Amino acid sequence: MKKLINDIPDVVKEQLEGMAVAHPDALSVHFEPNYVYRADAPVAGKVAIISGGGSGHEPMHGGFVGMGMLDAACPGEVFTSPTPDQMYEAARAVDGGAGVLFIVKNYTGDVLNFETAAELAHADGIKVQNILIDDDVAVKDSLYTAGRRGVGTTVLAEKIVGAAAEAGYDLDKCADLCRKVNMYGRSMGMALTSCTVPAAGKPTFELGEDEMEIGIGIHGEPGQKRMSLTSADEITAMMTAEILDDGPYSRTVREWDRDNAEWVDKSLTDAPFKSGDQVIAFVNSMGGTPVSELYAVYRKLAEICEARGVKIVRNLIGPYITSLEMAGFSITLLKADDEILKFWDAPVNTPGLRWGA
Amino acid sequence: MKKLINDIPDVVKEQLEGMAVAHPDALSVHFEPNYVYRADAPVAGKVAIISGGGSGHEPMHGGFVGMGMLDAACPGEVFTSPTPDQMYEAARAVDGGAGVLFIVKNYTGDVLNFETAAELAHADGIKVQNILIDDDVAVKDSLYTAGRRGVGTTVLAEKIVGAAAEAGYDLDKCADLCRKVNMYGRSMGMALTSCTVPAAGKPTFELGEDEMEIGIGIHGEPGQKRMSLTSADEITAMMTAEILDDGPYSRTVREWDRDNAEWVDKSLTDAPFKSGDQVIAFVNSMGGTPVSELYAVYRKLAEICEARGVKIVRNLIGPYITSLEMAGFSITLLKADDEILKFWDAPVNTPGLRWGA
Amino acid sequence: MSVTRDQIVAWLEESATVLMANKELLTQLDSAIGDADHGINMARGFTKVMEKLPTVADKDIGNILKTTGMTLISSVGGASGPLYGTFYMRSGMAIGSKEELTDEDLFQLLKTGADGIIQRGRAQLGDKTMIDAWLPALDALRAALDDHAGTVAAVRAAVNAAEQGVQDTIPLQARKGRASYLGERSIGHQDPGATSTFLILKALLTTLEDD
Amino acid sequence: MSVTRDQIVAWLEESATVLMANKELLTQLDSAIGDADHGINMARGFTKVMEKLPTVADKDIGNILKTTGMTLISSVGGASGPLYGTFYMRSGMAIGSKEELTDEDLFQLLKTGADGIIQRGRAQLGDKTMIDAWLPALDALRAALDDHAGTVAAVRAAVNAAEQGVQDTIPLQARKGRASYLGERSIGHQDPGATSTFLILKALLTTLEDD
Ligand SMILES: Nc1ncnc2c1ncn2[C@@H]1O[C@H](COP(=O)(O)OP(=O)(O)O)[C@@H](O)[C@H]1O
Ligand SMILES: Nc1ncnc2c1ncn2[C@@H]1O[C@H](COP(=O)(O)OP(=O)(O)O)[C@@H](O)[C@H]1O
Ligand SMILES: [Mg+2]
Ligand SMILES: [Mg+2]
Ligand SMILES: [Mg+2]
Ligand SMILES: [Mg+2]
Repeated sequence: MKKLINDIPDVVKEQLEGMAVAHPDALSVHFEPNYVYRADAPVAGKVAIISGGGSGHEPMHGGFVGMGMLDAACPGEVFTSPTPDQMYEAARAVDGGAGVLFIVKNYTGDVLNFETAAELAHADGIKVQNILIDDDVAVKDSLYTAGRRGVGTTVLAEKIVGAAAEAGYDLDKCADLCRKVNMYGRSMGMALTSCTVPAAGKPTFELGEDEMEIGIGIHGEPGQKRMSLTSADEITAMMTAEILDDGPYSRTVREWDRDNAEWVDKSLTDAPFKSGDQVIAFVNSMGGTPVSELYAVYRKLAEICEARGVKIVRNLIGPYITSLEMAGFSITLLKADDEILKFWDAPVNTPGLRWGA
Repeated sequence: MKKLINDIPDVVKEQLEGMAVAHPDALSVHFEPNYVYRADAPVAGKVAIISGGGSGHEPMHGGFVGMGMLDAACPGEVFTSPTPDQMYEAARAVDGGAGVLFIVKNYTGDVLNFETAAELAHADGIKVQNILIDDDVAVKDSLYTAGRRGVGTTVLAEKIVGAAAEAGYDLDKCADLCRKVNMYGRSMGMALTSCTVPAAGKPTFELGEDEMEIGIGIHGEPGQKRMSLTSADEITAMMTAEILDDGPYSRTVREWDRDNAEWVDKSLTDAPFKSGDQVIAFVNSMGGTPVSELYAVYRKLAEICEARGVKIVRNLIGPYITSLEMAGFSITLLKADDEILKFWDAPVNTPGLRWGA
Repeated sequence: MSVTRDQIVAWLEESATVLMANKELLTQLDSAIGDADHGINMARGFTKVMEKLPTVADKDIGNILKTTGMTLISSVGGASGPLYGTFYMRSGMAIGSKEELTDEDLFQLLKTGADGIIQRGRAQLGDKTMIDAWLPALDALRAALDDHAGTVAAVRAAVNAAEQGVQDTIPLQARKGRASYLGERSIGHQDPGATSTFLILKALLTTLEDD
Repeated sequence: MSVTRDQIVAWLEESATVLMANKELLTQLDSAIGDADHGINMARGFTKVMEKLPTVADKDIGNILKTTGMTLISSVGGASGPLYGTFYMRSGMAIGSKEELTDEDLFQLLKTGADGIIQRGRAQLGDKTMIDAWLPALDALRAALDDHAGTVAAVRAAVNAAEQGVQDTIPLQARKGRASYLGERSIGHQDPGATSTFLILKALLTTLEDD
């Protein structure tokens, strides 16, 4: 294992310490429980946007804390979901009176811990809502399973909903927007190499010199299928097809009913992409793939979208939701209406994403 | 070799095509000869800043083309310096009448090709000047050699001088500022892994599982020494010491005398860092190292600088001047006076670096 | 016969002991169909519980159980943390300030706790989760109590049913948790969470038998 | 004896031939103390020169040489591109519109070209560069011409001196170019650029001998 780390138990803590000294203007870090929060939190009257999950996906989530995006991020151990006390304490720290939206990637551990946190926050009189991100088309069947994983769309949702909160949206409107973004976004990822969890010390899976793993998640878990390595154009075409050809997707999500203080099931079905759609295209590095290679991918993606009548109106290209040092990439397409574009273009000032400020 | 590429001869071309479709608002790409240029070039009355060098260091230089930074970038083949016709044509395309500053990394090939380009541009009546960046403290002796390589300071110089040009500095003032930035900046790099030039197909050098290479350049060339891998803190301490303990550095550079149309030697000596200095700290990934690990490095770097009385007033952390997919990092410290800070903070809007716009 | 506050404390201690003793086994089971951390998670959680226990050992049973739940929730993470945490929180709320439990109380303790897990995790029998150990155990316990079997005998019946439930997870395809991403590849492996549930029930039996 | 425009064209063609024939050798020499591309660079450059040559083969010698220089500059890159490019540009300027060269013209051609390389690259004798082939060759040529040796004999003397110069680069420590980063590790290796210079001079001799 070749990493720039010290003692393995300190890896996450020391990286958070580094963030804190590097970006005092944007954010602060609280330890025990661990959470990164906006330097100027709580922002009175603004809905607070909080996300979190296992560490190892940097800059997500901690790097997205700041004006126009997240109010707080709760990092667990590497690839392990955080505990409810982190989200609960973070909510108490950043709630500006307008309530807290938890953006939760759909993994059982994350879901359950965020749900517990929501109950604790609610008991404290904090207005709270949980919205799931489950955009990974590599996971097919969903009716009786844990469903699709939350991947690339998470980054776009944090940016867009963060801007909406900044613009004065109330909690329900933020939740509605976040739900819409999730239903409009679909992703697919692949790996050229595995990654190594520090505590494990060896790669999570082995890949041959001419093999690649298609349909991976973001925790170094094996993917949908293993194939022999081929050209950037062929890989991009295959993954883009998985996204564009993916049919309607139905699942039941659980959201919080504030009035009756109980969880209610919501059945959601989102529509496939169709010719004429406007999209934000997000080409993401899994960590070890340099941006130069992402441009070769983007070139082909743009060509295919054009041929399919899908209009790319914005893009994001780089390492934003990673799996440690894994080489590989993911493509996320997000159907973008005027509301989404307006908040995408709005100023954001975080260590990991910045424009207009 | 595991890369997201198609045919090897097309690698650079296709990556440039990807950039062009991805960032039409910021830049355009001209092929044969290859150069990336500002979408709104030429900017009348503004000094044009042009840089270039071998490809494989992305986002440098092409990703830094845009408002507040470069007017054009000339990419050679991977790790091979571009040819003078690229810089010459780029100069003709972006000169807004106020002249062109070539920012050149100190490698014989780059230096000679940019000098030829300067002569060609001068012959066309374009005001031109070449300023060298030679900041790599890993190269010791310089008096009778090609001297120090140009590395991390290049990124900072492009940002700062780009902002000065935007603010109306004339060619001589831009050149003076660039020269000062180079003399104020020092860098040191290390590698955890080698990198693979597509045309070569195999790693440029071999490193054992528990080995690292200290004092590398940015072309996958072996470094100053090979050591057994140690902790992030020890590596950071060693590299920071190399920078802070480096003595005065003297070299002779060649600059263009516009009036007499000839090259004149300039002897320059820069001073070591001292307690009380204010610096911009730049922790750079060589490509394959994720930003999370850079924060562990930054944490230690900040601690050491504080102990040495060197005050970090700004920082830049991420992959900005890379060696393909090489894992490793470099540290650059740039002594920052008010003029440098003012232009560092000024708005920049490029695919690779953006703030305030 | 009744179950005392001290026996509940002893049960939690015995649970910690067996879970740590089976840390490797649980992690290895999780590596086959999950992310190889269930043993680590349970060990981390119950180590914390052991640290906390002395501070509440003299409080009422509801308090002891709720503290255990809170400790697991704030130290385990993953899926099993909130699930087992909910088990003890809910059972603690159900028992409240009692310092001694009737057989019926003991059944309610386990039943309410397991219901909490189901409510939280929404797993059904046959989804290849810890529920596949809890439900058979509760049915067996209910039946035994209705037959006026003694406490120990009834709990033994529950433990045997749980053990069978664990075996029965092997041929199942996971429909909940991480294992569900594997689809058919999850078939043929024993569920780690069901296994830890069996161990916790076995710890209860051991405790009661000791007296 | 005089050197005709056609012989200059033949020299450039012969240069291309020998450089391509020695592509592997030059690259391998460069891999020891550089970045393993000198043979590739020279081959790329002279392939382009061969493409361009027909379009100017009927022009004056200065024009032919300048076109060669421009072609190398815009196709080679690296250090050798501008250096060899400068050689032909400068020699072309020196020769101007001539269509036939006296021995003295030939000397001036080579001398002005080499001076251009020195001006551009600022290398001195002993820096372990192509200069270590050019300077001895020019000295030998000058001496031979002063001794009224014939053109071919004088050029042969120059080639032999260049060959010796290449050998003499082996024990040197590089002070210019990429090899200089290696410091002492550059000692014991033959300089690739000096080698290509020798090959270019040898090509001239071959051409003159053929007639
Ligand atoms: N929705 C659920 N309901 C009940 N139990 C579940 C559910 N999801 C997962 N589990 C249990 O959790 C166990 C895995 O726990 P653990 O490995 O600690 O968490 P994680 O899967 O987050 O790493 C599984 O073996 C399963 O028994
Ligand atoms: N400053 C210089 N002056 C003269 N010749 C030089 C100089 N620097 C390098 N060379 C020559 O160039 C050769 C290397 O050429 P090449 O490998 O094509 O370029 P690069 O070093 O950029 O890859 C060296 O062997 C040396 O003879
Ligand atoms: Mg697990
Ligand atoms: Mg886990
Ligand atoms: Mg070379
Ligand atoms: Mg080269």
